[in-house]
Amino acid sequence: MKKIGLIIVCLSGALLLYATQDFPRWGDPNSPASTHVSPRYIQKSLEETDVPNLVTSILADYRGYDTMFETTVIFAAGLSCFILLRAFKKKEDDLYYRHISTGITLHIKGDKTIPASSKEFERIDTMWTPYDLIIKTVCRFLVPFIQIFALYVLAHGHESPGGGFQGGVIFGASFIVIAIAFDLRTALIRFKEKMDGLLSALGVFIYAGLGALCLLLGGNFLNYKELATILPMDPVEARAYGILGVEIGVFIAVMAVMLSIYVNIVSEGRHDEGL
Amino acid sequence: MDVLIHHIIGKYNYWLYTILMMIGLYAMIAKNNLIKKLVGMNIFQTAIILFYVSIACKKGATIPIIEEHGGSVAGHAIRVADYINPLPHVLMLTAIVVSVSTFGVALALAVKIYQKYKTLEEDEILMRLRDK
Amino acid sequence: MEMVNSIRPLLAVMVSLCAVPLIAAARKPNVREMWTFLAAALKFLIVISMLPAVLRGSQFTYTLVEFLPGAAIRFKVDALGMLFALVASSLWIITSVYSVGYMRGLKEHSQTRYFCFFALALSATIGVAFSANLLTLYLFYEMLSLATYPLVTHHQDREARQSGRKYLTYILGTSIGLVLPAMLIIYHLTGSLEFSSVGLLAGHASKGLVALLLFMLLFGFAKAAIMPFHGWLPAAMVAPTPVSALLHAVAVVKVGVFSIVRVLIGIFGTDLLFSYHLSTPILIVASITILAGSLIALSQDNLKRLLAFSTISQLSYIILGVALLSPKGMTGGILHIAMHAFGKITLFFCAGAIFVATGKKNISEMTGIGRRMPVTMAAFFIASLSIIGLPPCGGFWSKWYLVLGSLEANHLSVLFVLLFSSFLNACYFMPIAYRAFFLRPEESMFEKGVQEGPPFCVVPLVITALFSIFLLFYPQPFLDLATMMVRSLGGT
Amino acid sequence: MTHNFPVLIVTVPLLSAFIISGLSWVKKSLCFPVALLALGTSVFCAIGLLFRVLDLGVVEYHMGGWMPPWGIAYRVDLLNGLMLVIVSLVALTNLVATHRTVVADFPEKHGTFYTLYVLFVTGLMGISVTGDVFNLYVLLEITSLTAYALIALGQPDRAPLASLNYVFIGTIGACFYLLGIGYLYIMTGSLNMADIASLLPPIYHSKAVLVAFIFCMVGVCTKMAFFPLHVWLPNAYTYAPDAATSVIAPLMTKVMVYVMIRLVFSVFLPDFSFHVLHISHAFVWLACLAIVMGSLLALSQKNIKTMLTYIIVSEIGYMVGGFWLGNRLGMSGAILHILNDAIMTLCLFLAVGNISYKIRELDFVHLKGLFRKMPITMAAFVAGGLSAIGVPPTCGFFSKWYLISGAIQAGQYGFMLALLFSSLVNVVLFFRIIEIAYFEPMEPHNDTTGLKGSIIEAPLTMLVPLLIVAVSLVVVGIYSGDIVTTLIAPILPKGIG
Repeated sequence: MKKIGLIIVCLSGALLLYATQDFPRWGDPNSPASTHVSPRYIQKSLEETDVPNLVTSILADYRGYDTMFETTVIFAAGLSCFILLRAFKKKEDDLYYRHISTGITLHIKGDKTIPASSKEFERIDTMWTPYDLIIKTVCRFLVPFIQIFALYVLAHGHESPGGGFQGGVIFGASFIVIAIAFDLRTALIRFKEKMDGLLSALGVFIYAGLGALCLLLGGNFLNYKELATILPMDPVEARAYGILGVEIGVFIAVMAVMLSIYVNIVSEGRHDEGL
Repeated sequence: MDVLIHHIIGKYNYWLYTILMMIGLYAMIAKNNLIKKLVGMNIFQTAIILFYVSIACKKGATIPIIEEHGGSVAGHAIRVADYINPLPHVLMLTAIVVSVSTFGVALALAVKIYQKYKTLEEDEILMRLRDK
Repeated sequence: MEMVNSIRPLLAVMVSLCAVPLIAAARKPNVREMWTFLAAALKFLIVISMLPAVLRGSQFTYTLVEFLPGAAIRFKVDALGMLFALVASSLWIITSVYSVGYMRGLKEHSQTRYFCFFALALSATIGVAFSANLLTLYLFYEMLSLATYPLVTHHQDREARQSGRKYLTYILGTSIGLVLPAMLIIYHLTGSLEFSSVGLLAGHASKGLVALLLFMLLFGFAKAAIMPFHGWLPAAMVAPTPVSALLHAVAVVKVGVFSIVRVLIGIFGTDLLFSYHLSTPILIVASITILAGSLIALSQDNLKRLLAFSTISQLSYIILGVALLSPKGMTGGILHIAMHAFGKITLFFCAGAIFVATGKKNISEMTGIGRRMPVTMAAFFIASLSIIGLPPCGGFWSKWYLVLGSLEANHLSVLFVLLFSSFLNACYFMPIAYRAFFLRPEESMFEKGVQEGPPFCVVPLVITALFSIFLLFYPQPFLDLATMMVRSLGGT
Repeated sequence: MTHNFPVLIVTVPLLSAFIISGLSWVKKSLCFPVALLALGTSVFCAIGLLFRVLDLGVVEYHMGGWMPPWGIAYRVDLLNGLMLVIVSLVALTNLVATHRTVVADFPEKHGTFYTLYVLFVTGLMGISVTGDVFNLYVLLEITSLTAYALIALGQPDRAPLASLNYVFIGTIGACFYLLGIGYLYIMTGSLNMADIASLLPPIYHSKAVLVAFIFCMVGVCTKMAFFPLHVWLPNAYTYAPDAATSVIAPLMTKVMVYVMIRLVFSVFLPDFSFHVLHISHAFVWLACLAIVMGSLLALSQKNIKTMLTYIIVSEIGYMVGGFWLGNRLGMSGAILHILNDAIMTLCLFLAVGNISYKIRELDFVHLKGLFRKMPITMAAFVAGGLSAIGVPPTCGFFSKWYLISGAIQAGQYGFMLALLFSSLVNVVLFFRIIEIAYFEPMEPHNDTTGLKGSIIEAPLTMLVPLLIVAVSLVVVGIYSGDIVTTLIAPILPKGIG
C-alpha cells in the first residue's frame, strides 16, 4: 500500500507541477483570474450592494447561493454527528459525586443517583479532573466578552473581516469553553439540546427563507433588492440589509452546529460526561 | 537549469502547495491509523485552500475592503489593481467550511468505530473482521 | 401483394397475455381452465380469421412502437407466419385439454402457475410467428425462453434444477452471445431489420462477414437444437409431458427452426446464400444433426428421450429443406414444420398417457402395452408412420417434397441422408410398436384388460393422430401456404 | 411561477429539510408527510420544467438577479431536465416505499433520517441543475456528507468503517475535482460553465487545461466508482441501511456520470475531449475492464446486496464506455442507460429491501423458498434482473441496444464483447438467485399441498411502489425510442457523428 501510495502521490504531484508551466507568475495582476470576473466585483460591489468588504458582498450576495449550501453543509454535518452518535439510553456505569463542602468523592454503584437538585453534592466525571477555582472564575468572566466579540464580528462583517461564520464559531466556542472549564452538563443546562437542534435548523432556514421571500416578492431567488418593497429603503440599501439578514442566519446555524458537534463527539452521544 | 529555477522561484506558491498536498495525500493512503489518515485529509484540503488563496494575490494590492467609504464612488473610480481578487477567498471560505464539516463527520465515524473495535489501527480492525 | 393494416396480429398475441392475470386470479380450477380454453379458442379464431385473406395473397401488418427507424416492434402476417401460427394456435387448444387431463391425473402441484406460463409461452410463440422484423422476433424469442423456464422446471427438484440450468445456459447464452450481436451488426450494416422476400444483406456485406453472421444466427437460435447446441433438449425432458409436447411440437423448437428459416429467407435471402455458396455448410451441419440425432435415438430406452433425439433430427429436416434453396425443397422444409408438429405432439401425448395410466417411462417396460392401451398405441403407431414419412400420414408430403427438392437441387448426398435417416426412424419407432402389439400375451408386463388413460388425455391424442392422417388427404392449407411463401421469394 | 421552477426544485426540499429537522424535535409524526410533500413538489416542478424546456429550449435562471459569470446561474437544457425528473421521481418513490423500514429501524431518529434524506436529494438535484462549477462542488459535498451519514447508519459492525473509507476516497475525489476547477479558474478566471467553455478554445493546447481535465475526470470517476476507483462502493452500499441504499445506489453514481457528461459537453466541450485529446479509446478500454471486472467480482459474492453493488460497478462501465465511444448512438445509449439503470437499480434494491424487511438476512442461503413466501417481491426482483440481463422489452435491453450499436459503429468490438459478457454473467447471477429461491428447499414433486410455508409478503406501502417501478421498467423500455428522439437526441452536440 505504501508503495502504491507513493506512486500515486508522486504522479499527481508531478502532474500538478507540470501544469504550472503555463500558469501566470505568482501575484501577476494581469492573470486571467485577476482580469476576467473579479474586476467587476471590486469596482461595482460598493455601488451595487453598499458593502465595502468585498468578501462579504460576494459571499452573501453575488455568490450567496453557494453560501446558502455551505451553511447547509455545516447543518448536515451537525445532523450527521447527531444521528450517528446520539444515544438516548443512559449510561449504566457507576456515578461519582463530590461533597461540595468537604471535597470527599463518593462512588455510587448500580443505578442509584443523587438528585441533581442536591445542594450538598455535585456530580463529577468518571475521568476525574481536580476542582479548579481559577479556571472556572476566569471562564465566568471571559464568556460574556467572547460573546460580545462574536456579535461584533457578526455585525461588523460589512466593514471589516468577519461575518456570520466567524462570529458563529466564536459564539459557539464560548459555550465550549464552559463545557471544558466546568463540565458538559453545565454547558448543556445553559444550552439545551432541543434548543440547539431547533436553532441550527432555524439559522439555515432564515437564510433560505430570506431567499424564498425575495422569490415571493416577485424577484429571483436571493435577490435582496426585492426587500425594498417591504422595507423603507432603496434597493441598494436593501441588499446590504439582506446580507446582514443572511449573516445572522449563518451565525445562528454555525453556533448551534458547533456546539452540537462538540457535545456529540466528546460524550459519544450520551450527553452526560466527556472532555 | 536557469529556466527551472526561474520556474520554481517565480511560482513557488504552487510548489509549496503541491508538496503539502502530496504529504497529505500520502498520509491518507499509506497511514495505518485512522486519525492519522484524517489528519492527512485535513492537510490535503488545507493545501488546496492555500493554492486558491495564492491565486488571489496581486503584487502591490491590499485586502479586498474598499477604503474610501461614504464618498461618491462614481466620482473617482476604484482601481482594480489596488485590491486583491476577492473571489478565491470567498470560495475558500466555503471550502474551509466543507473541510471542517467533513472532518466532523469523519471524527464521529471514528468514534463509532472505536466504540465497536476499541482500536483505530486499520490493520487490527481488518484482522478482527477477518477472524469473524 | 396487398398490405392490410390491422390490429388482428396484435390481438392474436395479446389474447393469451391478457388471459394470464385471469388465470392467475381464478380461485377454482374449473374457472381457471375455462379461461385457458377461452383464450385458446379466441386465439385460434383470430388466427384463422386472417387465413382466407392470407391465402388470397394479402398481408396483415401492425406497428406497435417504432423505436429506431427500421427497428420497430412490428407484426406482419405472411404465409410462413400464418402456417406456423395456425399450427401453434390449433395445437394449443388440444394441448390445453391434454394438460388438464394430465395435470389432474397426476395431481401435480402449482397448476395455476403452470397454466399461466403456458399461456405466456403461447403468446410469445404467436409473437414470433407474426414478427415482421428481427427485433420483434428476438423480443418474443427471449420471452418464450423465460416463459418456458418455469414449465421445464415444474417439478422443482434436483433434476429439474439441473435441466433448467442447462436449458437456460444453452438458450439464453446463445441468444445473448450470438443473436444479439449478429442482429446489431446487421442493423449497423443495413440500417434495417425488416424481413424482406429478397433478403436484407444483399450488397451490404462481404462474403466472410455474411458467413460469420450466418453461423452466429444458425447456432444462436439454439432452440432449433442444431448440433452441437442440442444438449438442452434431452435434458428438458424432465418437464411434465404436456410441456414436452409444447416444447417439441408447438412452441420452443419450432420457434427456433422458424426463426432460422425466417432469417435465412428474410435477412440473408436465397440469392445471397446461393451466390456465396453458403447453403453447403448449412446442409452439412443439418445432415450431421439428422444422422447423429437418429443414431442416438436408436440407443435410447427412455421413451421421452428417444422422442427428444428424434425431434433433434427431424428439426434439421426443416433447415435442410430450406437450405436446399430449391422451390420444392423449401416447400418441403416449411411444410415439415406443420407435419412434424402433428406427428410429434401425438407421440408425446401417447408417452404422457402411458405415464399417467401406468407410470412407465422406459420402452423396455412397455412390452405388451398395446393390449392394455390399444387406442393410445394405435395413435402412437400412426404418428410414428407420419414421422418416418410413410403414407397414410401427412408426414409423407413433407418428405416427398424434400426428396424432390434434393433432386431438383442436384444434391444426391442430401437424398441419401434423407433416405438413410428415414430408415433409421423406422428402426427406432417400429420396435416400439412391435413390442406393444405383436409380442405374445404371456410376455406382457401388464395385466389383462383395457385400461386407457383419462379421457382428457386420450381424446386429444386421438384427434391429433386422426389429423395426421387427414393431412395426407387434405394438406391444402399448409401446402398452399408453403408454396405461396416459396413463390413469393421469386425462386432460384 | 413557472419561470421559477429551476430554483424551486432545489429550494423547496431544502427549506422543508429544515422544517423536518425542526419538527423532529417537536412532532415526529409530521416529518414524513412534510418530506413527501417536498419531494412531491420537486417532482411536479421537475416535470413542469422538462416540458418548459421542451417548449422553449434552454431555460436560464440567475440567482440573486446577478448576470453570469458574476452570479450563479442555472442553465437548464434537456439533459438537466431529464436528470431532475429521474432524481426526483426515484427519490419520491423510494421515500414512500421505505417509510416502514425507516420507522422500524430508527424509531427515535427517523426525523433526522428524513432530513438527511431530503438534503441528499436536494444536493443531487442541485448538481443536476447547476451551471456553475463551484456550486457543483458545494452541492457535491452536501450529497457526499449526507451519504456518509446515511451509509454509516447501517449494520453497526461494518457500516461506520465502510463509510469512513468512503469519506477518505470521496474526499480525495472531491478535492481532485476542486483542484481541477482551480486550474481552470487560473487559466480562465471564471467559474461559470458556459463562460469557461467560451474562454477555453484559444488555450486548448495549454498544459494546465489538460491537467485540469485530468483532475476533474479522476475526481468525478472516483465519486462514481469507476473501476479501479470503485473500492469504496461495495462495502458502503452493502452495509448501508436498506432505505438509504435504495436511494443512494440508483442515484449517486448516475448523477456523477451526468457530471462527467456535463463537464465534457458544457465545460471542456466535445471538440476538446474527443479531438484535441486522444483519450476516448483509453476510457473505453477502461470501461471494458470495469464491466468485466465488475461482473467477475459479482460472481464471487454470496450476499445478494454485495452482488448488486458489483453489478453497479459494471453498469458504470456501460455508461462511461458508451459515452466515450464518441458517436451519437453510444452517447444516446449512455444517457438512456442513466435513466434505465436508475429505475433498474431502484427496482432491485427495493426488492432486496422488502426481502430484508421480512427475512432480515440477505446471504444466498437465506433466500430458500422465497418465491413461495414473497411471490410479488420476487416477481419484481426477476423483472429487475431481466432488465439487468437485457431481455426485451425491459428497458435494459434498449440501452444495451444503443450501446452495442455505438460500439459497432465506432469499431470498438472489445466494448461490444464486454457488454455481451456482462449480460451473460448477469444471467448466471440472477438465475443463481432465482434457482435458490425457486427450487430450495427441495421438496418431492407431486406434492399437492404445495402451499407449505405461507405467504409473508411485505406490506402494501412497500409493494405498490415496487410494482410501479417494475412496470415502469417495461413501459420505459417500450417508449425508449421516443425518449431518445425527443429528449436525448437534442442534447447531443452537433459535431458528434
